Amino acid sequence: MARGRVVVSVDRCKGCSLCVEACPQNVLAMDTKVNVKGYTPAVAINPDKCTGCTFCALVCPDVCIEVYREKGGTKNG
Amino acid sequence: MARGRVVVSVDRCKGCSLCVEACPQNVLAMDTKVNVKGYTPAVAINPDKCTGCTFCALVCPDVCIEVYREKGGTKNG
Amino acid sequence: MINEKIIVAGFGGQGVMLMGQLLAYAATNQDLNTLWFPSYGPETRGGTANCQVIISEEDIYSPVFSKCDTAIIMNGPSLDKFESRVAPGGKILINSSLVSREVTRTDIEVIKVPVNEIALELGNLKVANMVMLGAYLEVLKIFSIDDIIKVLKKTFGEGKSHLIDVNREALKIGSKSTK
Amino acid sequence: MINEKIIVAGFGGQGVMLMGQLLAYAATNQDLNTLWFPSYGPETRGGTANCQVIISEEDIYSPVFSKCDTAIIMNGPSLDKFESRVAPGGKILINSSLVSREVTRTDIEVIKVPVNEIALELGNLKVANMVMLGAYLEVLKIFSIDDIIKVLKKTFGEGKSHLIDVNREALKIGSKSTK
Amino acid sequence: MDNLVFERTKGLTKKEFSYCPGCTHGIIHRLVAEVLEELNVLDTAVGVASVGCSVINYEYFDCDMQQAAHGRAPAVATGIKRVNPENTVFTYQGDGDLAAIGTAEIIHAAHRNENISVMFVNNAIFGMTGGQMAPTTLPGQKTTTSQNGRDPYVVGMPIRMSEVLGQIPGAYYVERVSVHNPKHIIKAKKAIKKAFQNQIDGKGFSLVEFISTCPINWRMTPNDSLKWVEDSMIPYYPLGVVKDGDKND
Amino acid sequence: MDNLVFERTKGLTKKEFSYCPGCTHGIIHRLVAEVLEELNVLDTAVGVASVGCSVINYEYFDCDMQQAAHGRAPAVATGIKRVNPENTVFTYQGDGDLAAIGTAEIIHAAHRNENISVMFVNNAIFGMTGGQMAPTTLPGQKTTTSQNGRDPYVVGMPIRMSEVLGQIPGAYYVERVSVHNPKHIIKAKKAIKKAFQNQIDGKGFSLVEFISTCPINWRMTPNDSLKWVEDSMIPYYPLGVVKDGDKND
Amino acid sequence: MAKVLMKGNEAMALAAIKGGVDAFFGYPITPQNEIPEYLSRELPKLGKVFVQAESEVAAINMVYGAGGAGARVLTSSSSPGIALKQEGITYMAGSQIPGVIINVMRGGPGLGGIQPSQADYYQVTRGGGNGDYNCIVLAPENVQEAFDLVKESFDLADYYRNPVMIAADGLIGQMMAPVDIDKETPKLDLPEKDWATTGMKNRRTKENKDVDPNIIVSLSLVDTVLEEMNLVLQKKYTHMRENQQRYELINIEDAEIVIVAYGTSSRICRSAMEILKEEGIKVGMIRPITLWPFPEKAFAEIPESVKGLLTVEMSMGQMIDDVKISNNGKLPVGFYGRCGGVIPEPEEIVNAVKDFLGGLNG
Amino acid sequence: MAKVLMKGNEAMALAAIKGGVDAFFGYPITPQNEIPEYLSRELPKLGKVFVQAESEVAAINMVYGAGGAGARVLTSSSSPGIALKQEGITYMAGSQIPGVIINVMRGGPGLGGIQPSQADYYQVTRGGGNGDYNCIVLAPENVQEAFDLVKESFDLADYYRNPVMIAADGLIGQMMAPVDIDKETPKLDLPEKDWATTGMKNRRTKENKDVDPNIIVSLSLVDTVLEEMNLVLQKKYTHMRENQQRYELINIEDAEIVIVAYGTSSRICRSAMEILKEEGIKVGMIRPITLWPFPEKAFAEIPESVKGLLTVEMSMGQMIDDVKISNNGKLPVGFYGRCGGVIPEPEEIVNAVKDFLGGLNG
Ligand SMILES: Cc1ncc(C[n+]2csc(CCOP(=O)(O)OP(=O)(O)O)c2C)c(N)n1
Ligand SMILES: Cc1ncc(C[n+]2csc(CCOP(=O)(O)OP(=O)(O)O)c2C)c(N)n1
Ligand code: SF4
Ligand code: SF4
Ligand code: SF4
Ligand code: SF4
Ligand code: SF4
Ligand code: SF4
Ligand SMILES: [Mg+2]
Ligand SMILES: [Mg+2]
Repeated sequence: MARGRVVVSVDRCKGCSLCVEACPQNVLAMDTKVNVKGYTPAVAINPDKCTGCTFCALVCPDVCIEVYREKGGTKNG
Repeated sequence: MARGRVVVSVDRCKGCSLCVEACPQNVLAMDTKVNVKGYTPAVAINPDKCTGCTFCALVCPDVCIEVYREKGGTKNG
Repeated sequence: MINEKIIVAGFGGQGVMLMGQLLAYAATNQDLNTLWFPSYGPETRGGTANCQVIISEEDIYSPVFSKCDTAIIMNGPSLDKFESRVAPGGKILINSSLVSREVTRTDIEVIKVPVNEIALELGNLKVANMVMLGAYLEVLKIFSIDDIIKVLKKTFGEGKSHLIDVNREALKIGSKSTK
Repeated sequence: MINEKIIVAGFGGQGVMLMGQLLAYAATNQDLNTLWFPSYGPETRGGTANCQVIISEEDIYSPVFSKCDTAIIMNGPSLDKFESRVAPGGKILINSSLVSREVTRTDIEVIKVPVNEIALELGNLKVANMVMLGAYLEVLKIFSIDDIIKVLKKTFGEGKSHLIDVNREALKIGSKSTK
Repeated sequence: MDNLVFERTKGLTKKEFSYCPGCTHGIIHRLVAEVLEELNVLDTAVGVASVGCSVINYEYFDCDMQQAAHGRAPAVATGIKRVNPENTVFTYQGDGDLAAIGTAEIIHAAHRNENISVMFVNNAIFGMTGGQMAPTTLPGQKTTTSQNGRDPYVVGMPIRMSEVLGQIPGAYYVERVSVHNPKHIIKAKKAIKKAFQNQIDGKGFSLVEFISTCPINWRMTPNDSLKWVEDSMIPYYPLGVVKDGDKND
Repeated sequence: MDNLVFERTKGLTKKEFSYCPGCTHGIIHRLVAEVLEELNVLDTAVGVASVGCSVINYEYFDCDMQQAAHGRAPAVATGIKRVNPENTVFTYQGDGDLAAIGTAEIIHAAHRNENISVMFVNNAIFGMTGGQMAPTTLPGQKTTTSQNGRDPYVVGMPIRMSEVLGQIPGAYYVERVSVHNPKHIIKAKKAIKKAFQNQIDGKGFSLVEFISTCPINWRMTPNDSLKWVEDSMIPYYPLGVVKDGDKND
Repeated sequence: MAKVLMKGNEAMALAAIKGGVDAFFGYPITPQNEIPEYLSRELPKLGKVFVQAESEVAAINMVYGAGGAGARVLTSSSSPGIALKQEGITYMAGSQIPGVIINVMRGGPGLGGIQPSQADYYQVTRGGGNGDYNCIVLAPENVQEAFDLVKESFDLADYYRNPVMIAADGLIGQMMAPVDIDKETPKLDLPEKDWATTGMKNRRTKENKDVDPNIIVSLSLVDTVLEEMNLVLQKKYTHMRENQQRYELINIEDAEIVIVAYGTSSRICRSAMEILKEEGIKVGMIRPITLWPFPEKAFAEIPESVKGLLTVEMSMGQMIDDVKISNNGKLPVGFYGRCGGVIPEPEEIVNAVKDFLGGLNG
Repeated sequence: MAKVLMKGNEAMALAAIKGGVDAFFGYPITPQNEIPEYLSRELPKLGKVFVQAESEVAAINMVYGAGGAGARVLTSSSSPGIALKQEGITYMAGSQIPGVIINVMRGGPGLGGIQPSQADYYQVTRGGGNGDYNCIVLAPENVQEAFDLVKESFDLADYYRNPVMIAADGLIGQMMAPVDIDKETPKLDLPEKDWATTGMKNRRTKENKDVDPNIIVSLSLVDTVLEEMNLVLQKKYTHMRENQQRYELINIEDAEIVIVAYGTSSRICRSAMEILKEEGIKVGMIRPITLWPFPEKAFAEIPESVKGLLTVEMSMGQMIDDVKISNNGKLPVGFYGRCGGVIPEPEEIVNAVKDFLGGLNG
């Protein structure tokens, strides 16, 4: 069972895939569909594995990831 | 008997007295008469003591001192 | 008499600038008067990009025009922006792979080409613009596919000469797609 | 009616600027119109310096003038430069301690004052300008020595108040020297 | 129920960034905005946007902003801070802006020990104008004005501005950080916080240099860009504190 | 019969200097001119006069000269040297010129490793304009724009340009010298010679900083000025080689 | 109140203080150095800001920052220094930042010399910066007027949110004359500077907690938005043109010739006019006080008697453009000028008038 | 020879090479970056100099140095960058240094935008620098003319020992059009550059061993000497005014209205004229090619049929000053302009002409 959860703001995403690379749990991948801006956004393909470590959010240059965690932690890294 | 000799270009002199202070032999002093520019120029009051060491010429900002020496030496310090 | 004003518009990465340039190069090769003018500036990155091309047998004066003869629309936002700029009786070519809504105007001819799908079939999404250009060649009827290939060879140089074949293929399929 | 144009000129260190300013201050104190204008710039250092003063009961327009009523000449080069600038019938005051040549013009009044010698007698070469100013006061006949002293006190401030006496002395001797 | 542990800072407006995909300008923006929020200075902050890709960041930071002429942000910030010392004033400048045309202004803001915080984003290129060589461009790096790679024989070796500024007595705090992975991003934020805290404490000129990416003009993918930061940029631009007045006391 | 052992160098024209009595600009002029003569480059030399008291030194050096806008002499020299590399190109700049308005130009001439020789005359003041504070003015030093003495709390501590330039990879040789007595004058000349020899040898950017006097604006006698150089200037501006590419090889 | 003998530069510096200046940023240059020198001494005593910048470029950008932050700001320089400020001035105009810029003009071009000149007329009235913008340009004729105009200029700048330039010259800056330093100058009703970047907390009220940031900017990447921004500026400029033309008409009734001259030139022309009057030649003068907006209105007041306009400048002819535009072909326009720092003498003007008149009659 | 499709910026860069440029010094700015980019690649191949300067200020001073050393030198920039070059340009003019400065104009004021504009007319024709000086300003209408004028400009600069400016705009810079790159342009008989600072040995001959140094300078501290230097410049400017006015007259015979427009504006006006012709409205055009010297002579050729002049600019009205001066009150002068980077469409001009005509007739 996942200890964390990420919410990607799909239409803000520019498909840079920095979050995909940064995620230690391989939770994320790039979608195949394009968003309103014409980019293929990040999507959680393995949501169960998410630990809520916030790495993806830390590296996202477009601030389009929100992270939730079961127990509270330091906010924004 | 002097081993050196200085020639001050009186009308170029601005009377700053740097040469007077720099001369180790107290050869030079400031004149009491003014030159064409209104300055009191440097004058050799003890020409006999001059060693031709060129210190006065080295410090003169207006390049108005020529130095002669009995035997040749390094030119311009 | 040839006197064609074209707008090409799409996302930054779709190669719309190149499409316009290829037309201008081809026109130059045939001693036609031509003029290519890009939207330039930071908006091009990420956002939308467009260029305007004029091809004419006469002297070209104003480099800008309020109405074009043909608009080549590679994505949704570009349709919103340029639909109204097509002269009555003009044509609009639409990348139906990415443009979901319909053209609302009824006084212009609409040509839909699913260029992304076609390009994917060709195994290279990057040639989507060539598919569309092929379609436009068919509409414009001034330049042949070989005219464009000739220009492409020059543009690509040695380095990318291996890409010529897939581009030719894309142009061909595109030109057939309008039928 | 008062309407006096003065040129004061000499070496950089002779205090010619101050001479002119003292006159302008004195004029201001008496609600006369006045104007002081210096030669400015690098030439002042080392080289010659001069200033122009206008004192008038009427409005002063042009700050520059081709001919002055009086020239106060503190050194040789200044005589060369300004002799021709004195209006016919005007006056020229000359520091005969430093100016060796004679004034060539015959249409102006020449007043010679050996100001350096007088100042040296007073034990302070720096007041040579005050000796000359004293002489000029006698010529101008608008300001008294006290008028100038009043201004000097303000200019010097606390720091240099001990110098007032020797300056007064210089002004006095100067004013007598023209007789 | 799970808690929101990472959310968009109030220091940023809702506006989407105009940066290219994967450009780390965005990360740096977020960090600065978070610090402004956390230090509770959004209400007193006045930012100075410079000329470069970040030119319109006055639309992103949720505080008062001025847009400065190319290179002159430190002078503009000087003007703001001197007349309203109670404001928290910062500049956000690229390497073209700070290390080329704005060299004199940054050096003299440091020289006068202006009590401001400078965010210096070094991506070794003129991003906005389409990828020309910058004074910070690495040897061999290809740009539109060094198409065969920067040739140190012709144009010298790149300038390390933090080290240069370290020689200015008036510079209180200078640190170089990077944002190429989460660990360094956290470090970078600490440096930013320190640069702002110094200002609040009246300590004077503080500058954080960020090694940043320009995937578009480097002609690399965003992830390759981060790798290039690690492999090529950091070896030439060593990370760490160049100068810290706290440690010289 | 005695020999002439010290005579006016052919590197100088006959024109009298316009400097104030005792101003050491004159000594530095003579040294530069002697070096030009001794290295036999008067015929290929192109000097760049800057804006400051030495602005009209194009009348004093007996070689081709250009007069540059305030602070821009290094850029002007760059232009000259790049198009005619066979010329021996030097600038002569004051501290207001080089360390204030011309900061960017000197730093980037060094950055590009321009093969020129820079004569930098630091007298801790804006001489020509009547003695305003310079970035090099010492703490407590009274000037017309720091009438109670320079207050480091308000305007920072003075900048040491040679040390700053020492941080630029492209700077090949940087040395600070003084001309306050015969011994140092002789040393200074050696430094000048080295700066020009480097250029002739194609080694690149060389700069000699001279601690110089401004008796007029310091409000001191010429001799007291020399003493002040020794007592106050040199302790803050240490003499010696800051950087020498020959020793880093 | 008794007058005080002051140098023009010092009078302008004092006027700035009386005009409520909060901060000065500048860089030394002859012949205006007494302004920063005076203010470096006096402003700190008043708790105000004096910063000697590293260059004119930095100085004008400090003015931009401080002006944008709501302060009353002054900078001063002379000709080549003003050339360096051009980018900053166009930024100020584009971002609507008030501020006062004094130019104590000297001979040009290039480094030129340090003697008085009026050869920066183009530079100050046509803007040397890019784009469509204008500064109000005030040209004092003497030390008193320099004092008055500088004092008033801060209100004008704030009123219009626009830079105001003072076009003085080395003569006005360097000469001493008695000045009434308590003279009242016109005051304007000024709005709050609610646009200034002083931090959002200063604009937060109990009623309105949700405030937007203030942004000082001259940029828009969207051409139509930038055009809108320009039209806002143009509206101000039109208001200035209609309301701020200032000039003095001197003896123009039944004049044969009207001289057009400003600043130091007009003073010298006044002396020439006295000489000409004695010789029975009727000469009047239009003296522009605002160089921008140029006092076109004055030209409507020229009487029938006038046969020609003689423009006199301490330059090779720059204001003459505006004279020609204002005159619009009605009368012959002549020119007399000196340059490079040479100050014409009244006698030269007398001769120039006679020559011009001769040419018209002959 | 077949034409080559080129971007305007690249065509100007190539033209510089064909014009014999020895060195380029510049600093990036949109929309002219293709010029330095092209030259950074091509000049080194030819053994020539390309230096990217640290700023526009540095770039123009490098131009000063290299031009003074006898080289053919180019710099290019866009509006705010040109503002920064003003001091350097007045130095070049004052010291009589040849050089070519391309301004690819964009919207202003301040940072403005990057879209095409003509709002730097004042900046380029009135000089934003100090003092009395002028640059020849050439305004191409299309890519071919941009190529031709840039190529020729190096000769002009050398002939007059004066800076020459090219006033292009973002549209000319960014668009592609076919260019005849082998076109011959006028050549001038050029004197030796015996004034250049190339070292004294280059001027020493067997006959003349005792040569004086060459000095490049705009300074004189003696006002009368500086005036002399100015008069030398003025003589050149008079020569330019007499010999270098360039313009094109289009359909002015029996026109009712004459448009005055240059560069991109004039191209758009040509399209408008075609539309108007079809509607039976007779419109001609004066197209200035030199903005300085402004082609006053063209206005003498306006036929009786003309009722008014309509100035069209991509600015809020700057060239209109020169139109008014040249027209000298003879005809009503109207204006139509867009700004901030907005390019007017032919239809707008058509309407503007009709409105103007209506106003004249009504
Ligand atoms: C005076 C002036 N010169 C040049 C420019 C053009 N310009 C805009 S951004 C830029 C460089 C930006 O590079 P950098 O500061 O490194 O920022 P980046 O885009 O890389 O983040 C330049 C030269 C300008 N706007 N103004
Ligand atoms: C653009 C510009 N700004 C200012 C000046 C005025 N100015 C002339 S010399 C000088 C300073 C000179 O100081 P420095 O370089 O230290 O030389 P010094 O006179 O002390 O030898 C200044 C500011 C100028 N001529 N041009
Ligand atoms: S929070 Fe951590 S584990 Fe979850 S998706 Fe993001 S990086 Fe992966
Ligand atoms: S890092 Fe952000 S912008 Fe990039 S792909 Fe992930 S969610 Fe999208
Ligand atoms: S040469 Fe030496 S000893 Fe002779 S006067 Fe000069 S300093 Fe004195
Ligand atoms: S050092 Fe030179 S200028 Fe000074 S007093 Fe001696 S001789 Fe005269
Ligand atoms: S051009 Fe480079 S620096 Fe600019 S937004 Fe794109 S990636 Fe970032
Ligand atoms: S002002 Fe100072 S630096 Fe200038 S010449 Fe005089 S003493 Fe020398
Ligand atoms: Mg960058
Ligand atoms: Mg100095």
